[in-house]
Amino acid sequence: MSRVNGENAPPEQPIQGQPIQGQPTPDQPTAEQFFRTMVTMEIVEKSLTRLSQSGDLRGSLHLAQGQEAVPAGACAALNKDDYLTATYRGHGYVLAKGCDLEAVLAEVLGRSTGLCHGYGGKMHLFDASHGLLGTNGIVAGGIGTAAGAALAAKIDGNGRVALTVFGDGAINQGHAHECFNMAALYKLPAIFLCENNLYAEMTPLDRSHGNTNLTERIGSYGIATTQVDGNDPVAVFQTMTEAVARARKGEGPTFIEAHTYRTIGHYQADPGTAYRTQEEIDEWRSKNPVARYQAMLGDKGDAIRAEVEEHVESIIKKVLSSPLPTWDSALVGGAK
Amino acid sequence: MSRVNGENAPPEQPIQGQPIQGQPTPDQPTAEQFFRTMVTMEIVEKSLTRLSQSGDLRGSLHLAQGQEAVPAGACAALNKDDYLTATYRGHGYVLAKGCDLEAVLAEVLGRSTGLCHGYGGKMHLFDASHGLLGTNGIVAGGIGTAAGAALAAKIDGNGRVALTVFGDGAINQGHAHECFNMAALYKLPAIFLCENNLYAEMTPLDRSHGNTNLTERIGSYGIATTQVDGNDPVAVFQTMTEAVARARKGEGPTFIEAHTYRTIGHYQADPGTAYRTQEEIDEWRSKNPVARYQAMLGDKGDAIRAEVEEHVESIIKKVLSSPLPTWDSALVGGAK
Amino acid sequence: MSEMTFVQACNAALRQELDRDPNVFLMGEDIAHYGGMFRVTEGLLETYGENRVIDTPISESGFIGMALGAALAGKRPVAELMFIDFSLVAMDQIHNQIAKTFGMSGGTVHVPLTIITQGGGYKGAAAQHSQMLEALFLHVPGVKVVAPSNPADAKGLLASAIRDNHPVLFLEHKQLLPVKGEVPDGEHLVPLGKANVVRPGKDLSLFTYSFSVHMAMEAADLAAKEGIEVEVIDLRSLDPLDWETIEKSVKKTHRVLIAHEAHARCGVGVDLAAQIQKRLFDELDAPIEICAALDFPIPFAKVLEDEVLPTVPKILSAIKEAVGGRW
Amino acid sequence: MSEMTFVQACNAALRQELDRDPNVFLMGEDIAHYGGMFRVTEGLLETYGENRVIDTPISESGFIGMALGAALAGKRPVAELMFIDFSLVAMDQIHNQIAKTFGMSGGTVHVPLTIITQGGGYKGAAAQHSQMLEALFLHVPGVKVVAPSNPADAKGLLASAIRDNHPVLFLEHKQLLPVKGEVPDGEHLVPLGKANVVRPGKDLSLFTYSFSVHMAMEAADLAAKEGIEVEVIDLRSLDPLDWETIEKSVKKTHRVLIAHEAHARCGVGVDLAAQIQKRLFDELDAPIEICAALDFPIPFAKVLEDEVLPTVPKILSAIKEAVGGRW
Ligand SMILES: Cc1ncc(C[n+]2csc(CCOP(=O)(O)OP(=O)(O)O)c2C)c(N)n1
Ligand SMILES: Cc1ncc(C[n+]2csc(CCOP(=O)(O)OP(=O)(O)O)c2C)c(N)n1
Ligand SMILES: [Mg+2]
Ligand SMILES: [Mg+2]
Repeated sequence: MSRVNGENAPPEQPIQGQPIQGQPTPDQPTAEQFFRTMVTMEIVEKSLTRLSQSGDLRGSLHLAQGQEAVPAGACAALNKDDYLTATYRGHGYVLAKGCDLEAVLAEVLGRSTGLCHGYGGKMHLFDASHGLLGTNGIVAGGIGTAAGAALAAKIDGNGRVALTVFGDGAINQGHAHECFNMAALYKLPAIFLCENNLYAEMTPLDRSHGNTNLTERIGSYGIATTQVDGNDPVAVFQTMTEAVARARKGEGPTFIEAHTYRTIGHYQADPGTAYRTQEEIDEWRSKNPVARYQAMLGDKGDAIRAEVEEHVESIIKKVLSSPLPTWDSALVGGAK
Repeated sequence: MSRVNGENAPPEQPIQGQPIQGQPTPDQPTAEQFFRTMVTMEIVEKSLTRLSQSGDLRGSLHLAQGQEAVPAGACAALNKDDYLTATYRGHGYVLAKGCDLEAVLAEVLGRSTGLCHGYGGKMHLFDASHGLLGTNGIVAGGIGTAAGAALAAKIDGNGRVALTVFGDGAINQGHAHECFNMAALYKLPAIFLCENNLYAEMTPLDRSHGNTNLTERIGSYGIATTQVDGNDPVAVFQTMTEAVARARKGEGPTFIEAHTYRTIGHYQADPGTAYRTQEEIDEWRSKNPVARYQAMLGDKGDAIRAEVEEHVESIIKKVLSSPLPTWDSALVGGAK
Repeated sequence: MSEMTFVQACNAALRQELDRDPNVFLMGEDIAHYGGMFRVTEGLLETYGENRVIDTPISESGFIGMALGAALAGKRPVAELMFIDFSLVAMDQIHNQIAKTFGMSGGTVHVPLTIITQGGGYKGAAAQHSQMLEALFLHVPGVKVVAPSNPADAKGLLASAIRDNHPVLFLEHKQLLPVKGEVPDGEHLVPLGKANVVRPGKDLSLFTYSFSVHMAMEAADLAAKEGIEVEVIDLRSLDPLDWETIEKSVKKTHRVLIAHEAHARCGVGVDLAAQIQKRLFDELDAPIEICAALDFPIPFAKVLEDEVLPTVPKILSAIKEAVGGRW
Repeated sequence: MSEMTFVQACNAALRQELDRDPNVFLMGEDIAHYGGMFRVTEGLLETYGENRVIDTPISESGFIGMALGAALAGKRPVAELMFIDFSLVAMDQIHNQIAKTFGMSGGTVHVPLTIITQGGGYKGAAAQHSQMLEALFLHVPGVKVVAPSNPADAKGLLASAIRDNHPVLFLEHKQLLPVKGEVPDGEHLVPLGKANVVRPGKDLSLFTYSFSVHMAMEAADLAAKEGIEVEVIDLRSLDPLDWETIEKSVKKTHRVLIAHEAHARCGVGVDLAAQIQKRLFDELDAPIEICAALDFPIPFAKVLEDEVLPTVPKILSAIKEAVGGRW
């Protein structure tokens, strides 16, 4: 079964929370699941790049190539009604959380059939039916939202957890720290997932952090912490599963630092090479989780990729021919 | 020589940076110096309380009784041209930094002869000639200012340091964390002095901090940290002296956690008893540094207190008869 | 009807809504165990427990952001900002997150969230504790704003704010907190977007809100002694505005004064003035006057504060200016 | 004169001032090693070194606060906020600290500090990356605001901003950054508070600034084809305002339109309109029109963004509305 909604995974069926036998070398079905999720992200992102170049897609585009294992592993540990907030780079999370691929792409491409009817756009994806409480254009801006959803879950005792994902650079926003502290104080069922990809835009970790050991910093809040190979979806899944269990048991928040790397630039106009050595990029390219899983899966991998490619292509075609948004003046002043 | 400007200490003469032979039981001159500074604060605060009750003083009044040893010890380690930012509770720092007692009281009482000609008031004291870059009404609001002054000192290589003081509650403002990180990153000559008096307004530490070990939290930034008995001016002075030396040598910032207690309420309308036990208050009253030093000094202590009382009283009289401020419309729009 | 203070009326509204809807909960600094710096939440922890009345650290950006998340997760949070001046440390969460979520989501997501705060001067609280910042909330769309002038309206508007499906800023004034008035017992709601003609008059429409209503009434009394009949309109709600009442009054008096305590530039006064001259140009017999704070940080000393903030004499002068000359 | 882009003109101004005054230094995200997200600081690290061109973490509240401290310690910091939308995470430092220090200190302490930032829409950057928030800076007094529309003014105003002894917000527009124009070589200063009549006309005064100047000029050209002679005035400086130029124009045309991209309520349009009707009531032959963004978060899709933001056709309609009827 696909971890990303598509024709193989009816949207009605929650795709999270399935038991996956995680292990360093995953068994065949697990590997296929993760690969399918990750390759969907990769293909979607490559399509978006093409659509950005052709002018079909407006505005800046922040891609996550090389980082696919984190959302794939992380969201697999969540239920459909668990909460999620992510960033401008969070398309992968949105897909892995189970949001409808067509609705996501329609939003990214500014169509009326989009998740937010074209009002939100790439950076502002909301889907309450999948617990998606927003991707965000403000660094660290969604951390409070997730902490608040976790607070609601705690008050209501409904066992839900809230995941928020952000980058290494977000650790330098004061807002994040206020939320870390409150999550620890209230023992919230919140999971703070930091994708440490070594750079915030074009600035490397050691030029923006006095102490580059982020886990040590956040651990000081009295939050459980753990580090994980962010290029290994199974490892991410296992780590997340433990964090989710801790949260559901009322034992409070977890901070997870996932080490990963974006093999492309910060956004579509950045080749990503001015501030990083080719060696570094190449080294991380060799750790690319999508390619690694495809190789691991052999022919089956190639087949899945071909299948997903076709699927995404067909959805994009559909989206490009779907209607442009219409202005709804009743929204002004919150009349609705 | 007085550590507080007054008739015994001509304002021209810097009163900071004097060598003080600090030791657990200080020698007589050292003890007298600290006592004079501390008792001045106490007497000034008691006078202000009286003036608040009589209606001569407007607005809220945040006093620091019981905490006098921190400013006394801390400012003694600074030079006149070192920088300082403090809080609404920072009158003691302003005095210990050497600002003119009359000008300070005139500001607090809203007179034209005040440091800011009556525009600033109690919470907003500025005195560039003593490196005082503002007391502040916003919790943690002055931390960036001090860090920025430290940055200026570092850029100019002039050997100055910047001290900023704030409470335990301020650790929960995101702004503080952004500054801690940048101070560590840039190795700024900044000293972050946290007066941990166990409460932020009426909320105790363990109801607002996930981890009540503040030093551990800030240490995670890669900042040198140290804890000190905030009721012992000599200990504070020694700790500060080390921090100042570190800063002047270019070795970066220090976080100092001074353990202390305000034996009065959060502000004039708070008796301070609703949220604290009488035992706790009594225990800390017994550690009051002003009383302890007065006892240590015996007759000499009584004499100093009497002298300071008379001095403060005379200044207040003078201030109360000095002119009210005049509106200067040329200030509007920053025309000046 | 019972006589109670503005604070007690707010407290009554909170109880009313906490009783009514189990999803309503409160958060803020010193609001639970201490009962609130201004006693608005007194006794609520005892009645409703720690899950519904929550003390927060001094982390406005954090807890206001959390209120958003809780609202999106189905709750109706009421977050107290002790002073509106402190909204500035939470401004990204308010302007970029809370205010925009409904619009960014294309109307698919609602944010039923109330921010209670207080502002205002005349108490020597100086530049960082005396501001009226409602204009900032009006400029960035997405948060409704109400600013009642009396206990009954406080109860009714706060309850309506909590029931609204959009974010609402409920703005108290520190001078109003101890003011007493008659307040309806039992369920009491004042709809958002309804102004109140608190003094009828034929010579001038004086639009105002919050504490300034009281100064305006004093000034109107003084003007009446000189034969000027001022109609004083308590706007109560700044977003949405009650255009029906505003237009009706201007069509009657043909002269307008707006009095408020916030700074003048890009404030509510210029906002209303520009809209009125556009809608009712031909009805106006004279320029619209605005009596607002000078554009200068609010000073500490009383003599200086009175130079910057509106006062009864200043409003009276503005009344005379507005009715004098031209028609 | 040399032809250069807006960005290059800003860069030239920074070089001019870095050369002139050793106390000038720059700080911001990705401004040093990378040369700035929009290339405004390109090459400056190489020329002036790490002590004068400083990369910061993503800590706007922190580094804007540090700019204040550095200014108080004798420097002239220029801090870049990558997008004006991010000013909201630093709003306490801007409004409560930077803007108030001069006033709170009774004029004893100056804050020579410049914030460079860019805003604006029409690029599909959506609600959190398209705002024009200058009105927030005007409402809370203490920060001057300039918003140039062309490279020459950018160079001259940025240099003046840096030399000013008070905080100045220098607002670029993302649509203007690549725009080219002739820029004076050598020292070039445009004083703060001077507007510019960029198109003379007798039928209507159209006040505008920043990128909207270009849309206003297009609309004015179209209006001219229908026989309406619009005088377009580029305000350039929003605080201080150039009342001499504003009044002169209104006295000539007797009709006013203000066009800007920011939201309408409590924006610069209503501010100017209210002040103009007060100062020049008898000169006005018709209501003052305002063409501004709808009060709704800026949507992503182009068709929706064009509904919310001003466009040339909308400005043209407003021109016709302003000159039609009544006198
Ligand atoms: C408050 C704020 N400041 C600055 C930016 C501009 N910005 C967008 S992404 C980014 C870098 C974030 O780095 P990191 O958190 O490491 O996440 P990554 O992009 O590497 O995934 C910056 C500075 C922003 N969006 N919000
Ligand atoms: C941003 C902000 N939030 C809230 C307040 C209200 N307030 C004033 S003092 C204070 C408590 C501060 O506690 P702490 O930092 O421990 O310092 P202390 O007063 O104990 O010296 C609070 C919450 C404020 N001034 N600023
Ligand atoms: Mg990163
Ligand atoms: Mg404290």
